[in-house]
Amino acid sequence: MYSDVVMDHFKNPRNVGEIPDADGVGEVGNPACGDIMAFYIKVNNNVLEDVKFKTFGCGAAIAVSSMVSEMAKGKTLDEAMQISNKSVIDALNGLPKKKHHCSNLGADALHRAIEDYRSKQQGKIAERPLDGPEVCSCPVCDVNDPEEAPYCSSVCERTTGK
Amino acid sequence: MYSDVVMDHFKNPRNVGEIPDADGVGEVGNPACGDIMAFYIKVNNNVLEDVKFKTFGCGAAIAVSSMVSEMAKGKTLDEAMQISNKSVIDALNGLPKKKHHCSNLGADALHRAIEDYRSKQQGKIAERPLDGPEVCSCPVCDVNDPEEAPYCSSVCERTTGK
Amino acid sequence: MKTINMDHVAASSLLPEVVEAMMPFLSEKMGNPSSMHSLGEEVTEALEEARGQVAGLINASDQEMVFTSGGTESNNWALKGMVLANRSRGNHIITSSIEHFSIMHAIKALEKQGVEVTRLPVDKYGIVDPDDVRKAITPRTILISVMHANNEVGSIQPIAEIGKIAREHGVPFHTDAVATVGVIPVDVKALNVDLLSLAANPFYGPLGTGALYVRKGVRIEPLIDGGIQEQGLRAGTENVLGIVGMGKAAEIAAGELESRMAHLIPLRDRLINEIPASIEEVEPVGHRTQRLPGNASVLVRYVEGESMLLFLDMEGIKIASGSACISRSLKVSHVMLAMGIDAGNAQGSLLFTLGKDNTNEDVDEVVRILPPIVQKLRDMSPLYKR
Amino acid sequence: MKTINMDHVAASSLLPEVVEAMMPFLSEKMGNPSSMHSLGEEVTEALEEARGQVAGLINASDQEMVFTSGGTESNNWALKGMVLANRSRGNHIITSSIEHFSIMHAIKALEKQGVEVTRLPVDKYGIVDPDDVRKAITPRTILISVMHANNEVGSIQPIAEIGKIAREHGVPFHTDAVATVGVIPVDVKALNVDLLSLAANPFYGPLGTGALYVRKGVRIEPLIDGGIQEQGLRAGTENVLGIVGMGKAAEIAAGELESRMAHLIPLRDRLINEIPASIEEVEPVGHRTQRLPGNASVLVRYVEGESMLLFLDMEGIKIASGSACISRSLKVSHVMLAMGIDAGNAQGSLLFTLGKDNTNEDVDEVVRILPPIVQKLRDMSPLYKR
Ligand SMILES: Cc1ncc(COP(=O)(O)O)c(C=O)c1O
Ligand SMILES: Cc1ncc(COP(=O)(O)O)c(C=O)c1O
Ligand code: FES
Ligand code: FES
Repeated sequence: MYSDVVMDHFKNPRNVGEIPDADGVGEVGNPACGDIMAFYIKVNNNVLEDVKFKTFGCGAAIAVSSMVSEMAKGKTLDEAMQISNKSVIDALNGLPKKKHHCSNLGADALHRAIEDYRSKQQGKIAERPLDGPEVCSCPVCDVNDPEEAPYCSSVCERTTGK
Repeated sequence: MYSDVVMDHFKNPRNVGEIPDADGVGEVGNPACGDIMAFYIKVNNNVLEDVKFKTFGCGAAIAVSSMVSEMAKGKTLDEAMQISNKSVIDALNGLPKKKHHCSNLGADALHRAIEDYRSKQQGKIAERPLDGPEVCSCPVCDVNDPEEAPYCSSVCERTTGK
Repeated sequence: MKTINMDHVAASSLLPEVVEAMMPFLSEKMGNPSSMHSLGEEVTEALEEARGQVAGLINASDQEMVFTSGGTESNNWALKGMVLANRSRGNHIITSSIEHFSIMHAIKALEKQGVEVTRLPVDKYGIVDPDDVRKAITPRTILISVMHANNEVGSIQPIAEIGKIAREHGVPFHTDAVATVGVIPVDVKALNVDLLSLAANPFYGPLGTGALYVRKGVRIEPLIDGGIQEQGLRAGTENVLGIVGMGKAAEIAAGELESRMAHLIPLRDRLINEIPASIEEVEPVGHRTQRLPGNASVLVRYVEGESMLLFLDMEGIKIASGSACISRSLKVSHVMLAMGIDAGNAQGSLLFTLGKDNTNEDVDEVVRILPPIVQKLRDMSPLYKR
Repeated sequence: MKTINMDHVAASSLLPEVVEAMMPFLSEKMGNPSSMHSLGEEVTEALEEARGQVAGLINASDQEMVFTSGGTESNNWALKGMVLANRSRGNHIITSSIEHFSIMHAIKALEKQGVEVTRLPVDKYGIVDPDDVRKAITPRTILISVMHANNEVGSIQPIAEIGKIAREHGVPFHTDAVATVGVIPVDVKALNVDLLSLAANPFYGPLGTGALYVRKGVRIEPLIDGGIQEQGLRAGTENVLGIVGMGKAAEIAAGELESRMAHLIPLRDRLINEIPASIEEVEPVGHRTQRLPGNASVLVRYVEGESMLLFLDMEGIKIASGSACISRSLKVSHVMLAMGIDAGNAQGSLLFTLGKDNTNEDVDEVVRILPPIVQKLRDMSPLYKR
């Protein structure tokens, strides 16, 4: 199911942990949906000097977190903000379609950590990172009510014609 | 599907043929339903001295005709009128349920031949033996319209609750 | 005694390569495709390979193939699933008068629920006129279903033309191609179909396995709801063994189609010519050229089909018949009636369906053995020489 | 590396005797049960033998058993067929909140068509209160469907009592017994059921084969219309291979039921006791004694199920989970939610389903291998030791 790159990052995730005196922290997800990712960053001269994460989630979620942390480390903040869903999936040599939302989560958590750092720099009280949605909306077909869209990927296409 | 007795009578049917100067003739069935049986009898002193038949029909129809002819031969007319559906089936060591109507046809054709003989004796103009029904009614569930009762035996029980 | 099977429409032996492909799934490869771990993945891969093989046979893409338990389920699903998905758009279905029972009775079930049905006539060769399809379409028509070929009389329908008309009118079009897929070239794109039913056995795959082709973009509701197997379109743990066998059989059929046809057509034509030549009052049924390569169907007057079958069976020859006694419904084949054949004559139906294994010698045998059987039964028949 | 399969709910290996019984139907015995001649008869006899074997396993008579393509089809048919046959009498169905997807989604499809549904709650052990069934019955109730046992949490329902209530009220009663037939004693008469779904794999028969028990006298419409197979109740050429295998497996299960249970229960209880003893914050799910003999279900806090499964898989241990990621619907198991389990905690579900082949050594391995995997993942988890 998973590519070798995914399995490698899952088995030996890079940069696991917390940074107690982090410059920025970002968290996304919600246990009811099965994924929570927390990113911790250290910034020096606008560059991500250190990136660490903690993740509760599936194999893809762990591999994505690890990959995002590797991709981010050493990048400038602006560069790191460019890390996208697609670039993470490509770096992992692909993910099953229904796991694509995991790659979103990883980039999102990193971006939130960067935003947290920037807000702090500007002296603002950091916005509390949002929790994930209370309802687990479908990342593929964007249906919010899981009762109405119980399957992943192509079923929605099929039965809604979308 | 068929018992050994049925197969024996099917392979080597007894008393096949017509009796040109028959004392009585009985015919039932209709080609559209797949079965026609014609019985010819010679009567001597109230006893069936000779019985012959011709049959257009399935294996069961042929075996039934043959068995009925054997059972009838040598019997008095009254005795021959007692030959029933059940006695034919028993003599054949059983028939598949959906073939039970064939055994009816055999006894009916014989009985008609006897009735034909009796009418003639009484100087009546023999009633033309009736043709079989124009619609092939189901012999098991008695539904007349084959569109409404397309299957044999247990389906009717199941879907009509009968 | 040698057995000559000329009843391939009932069942064909599996190809040795198909059996070989299935064997591992009888023993070590016993995963469930829906499970997460590696046992399941092995099987998932096998199913996906089979999907590709079946899709390849009819020029579909993999995601358009949904596995089912056979042609009958595929047909029921196509009809009932389309009606459920399109009720708001209309409730009129167009079909032909010579469909397989699995279409005919599924439509009757839908009629009981208020669906309106137009049943198109056929000509004396058993062929639908595409113009009749065009005329039958109304704004409330939600599905046209016409079979690709009828196994009982052999005739092949002008599906591509009907499909073109359906598409012009924006009406979804289904064809029951159980008799043709793996037997003659079938290309879902060339045929302009939206849905197509197939089964594995006609191309030497296992009994009780089939698929429905659902063109991308077509809206259909499941017949069997439940888990997420088959993209949620057909729930239930898959018949892995059957599907793997069907895949292999499809792959082989794709390669051998032309040579199989070249083998069958001359044998078929010999039966169609030589049986009437050796027995008086026998007529062929269906179209002479627009017909299935292995299908020879004749009517023998004054004799009933089952009795001929039983005698042939004793000589090792296995065939079928459309007679009432054989049909088990005590009714003559609706297909022959629709072609204008008299119910009495239809009782004498003999249906030869040839396969890979049949030879010229088999045909010789049939042509040698059949005439005395017919004579014996005619001598017993009250209809003969009256 | 030795493979330890503790995911028998997904798939179990065929018994060698089952494979042996199936083999002839891969080669020489390739008739179609519906054909008239002797090739067909051979197969018909095999199907009828299988029917008797399956009927024997649940104390039914042969004519009450209808073969299907599996548990999912049986469940869909029971529900949809009863609704179609009884619409004039009412349109209310009673079910539980912990049914398998094949019941749950079939009922949702029926709801879209206007059927009204009462979903009964369960207690914290996942068990329905028969009194709730009684209270839910209305004059318009046409079917009660409550599963016999749930494979995900293991709990066995008081089916005989529910059946008694249904019968008192004259309401037809269906049970999904896919998880129990061939696993624990199932007697359709003792259970007071009118309809019962079963599948072959739980008792080591082939995947994609099952049956619906339809008590004599019960009116049901077909789901799959067509020919006259299965008394006209379920059309389509039969999956002969699968059915023959299911028959043999049923025969063997009937004889081995007691010994299999005696083998499984101690292994199950070891898992349920020893996993929580070796890992902190792990709790068992479902009832302790009123449960399937081979089913151990636990929740591991702070860790998600799929990640544990992947690590176990690398060590050769195959199990399942009710976590959202595993379910492929991105939703936590509705069964656990119905039992009042928090959605977050349910993510840590581990489901061990044991079979004939499992041993005490297998349990030792699991108890040895699991704790460090959990620890590794907890160390990575933002929820652990906050
Ligand atoms: C034209 C046609 N459609 C449908 C079917 C039914 O397919 P199955 O027997 O696989 O259910 C058949 C079977 O012979 C067929 O010939
Ligand atoms: C309780 C229950 N019902 C129904 C099913 C569906 O059966 P099948 O997979 O044979 O379609 C399953 C499958 O595991 C099950 O556990
Ligand atoms: S694609 Fe996930 S529910 Fe629609
Ligand atoms: S039993 Fe023959 S149609 Fe009813």
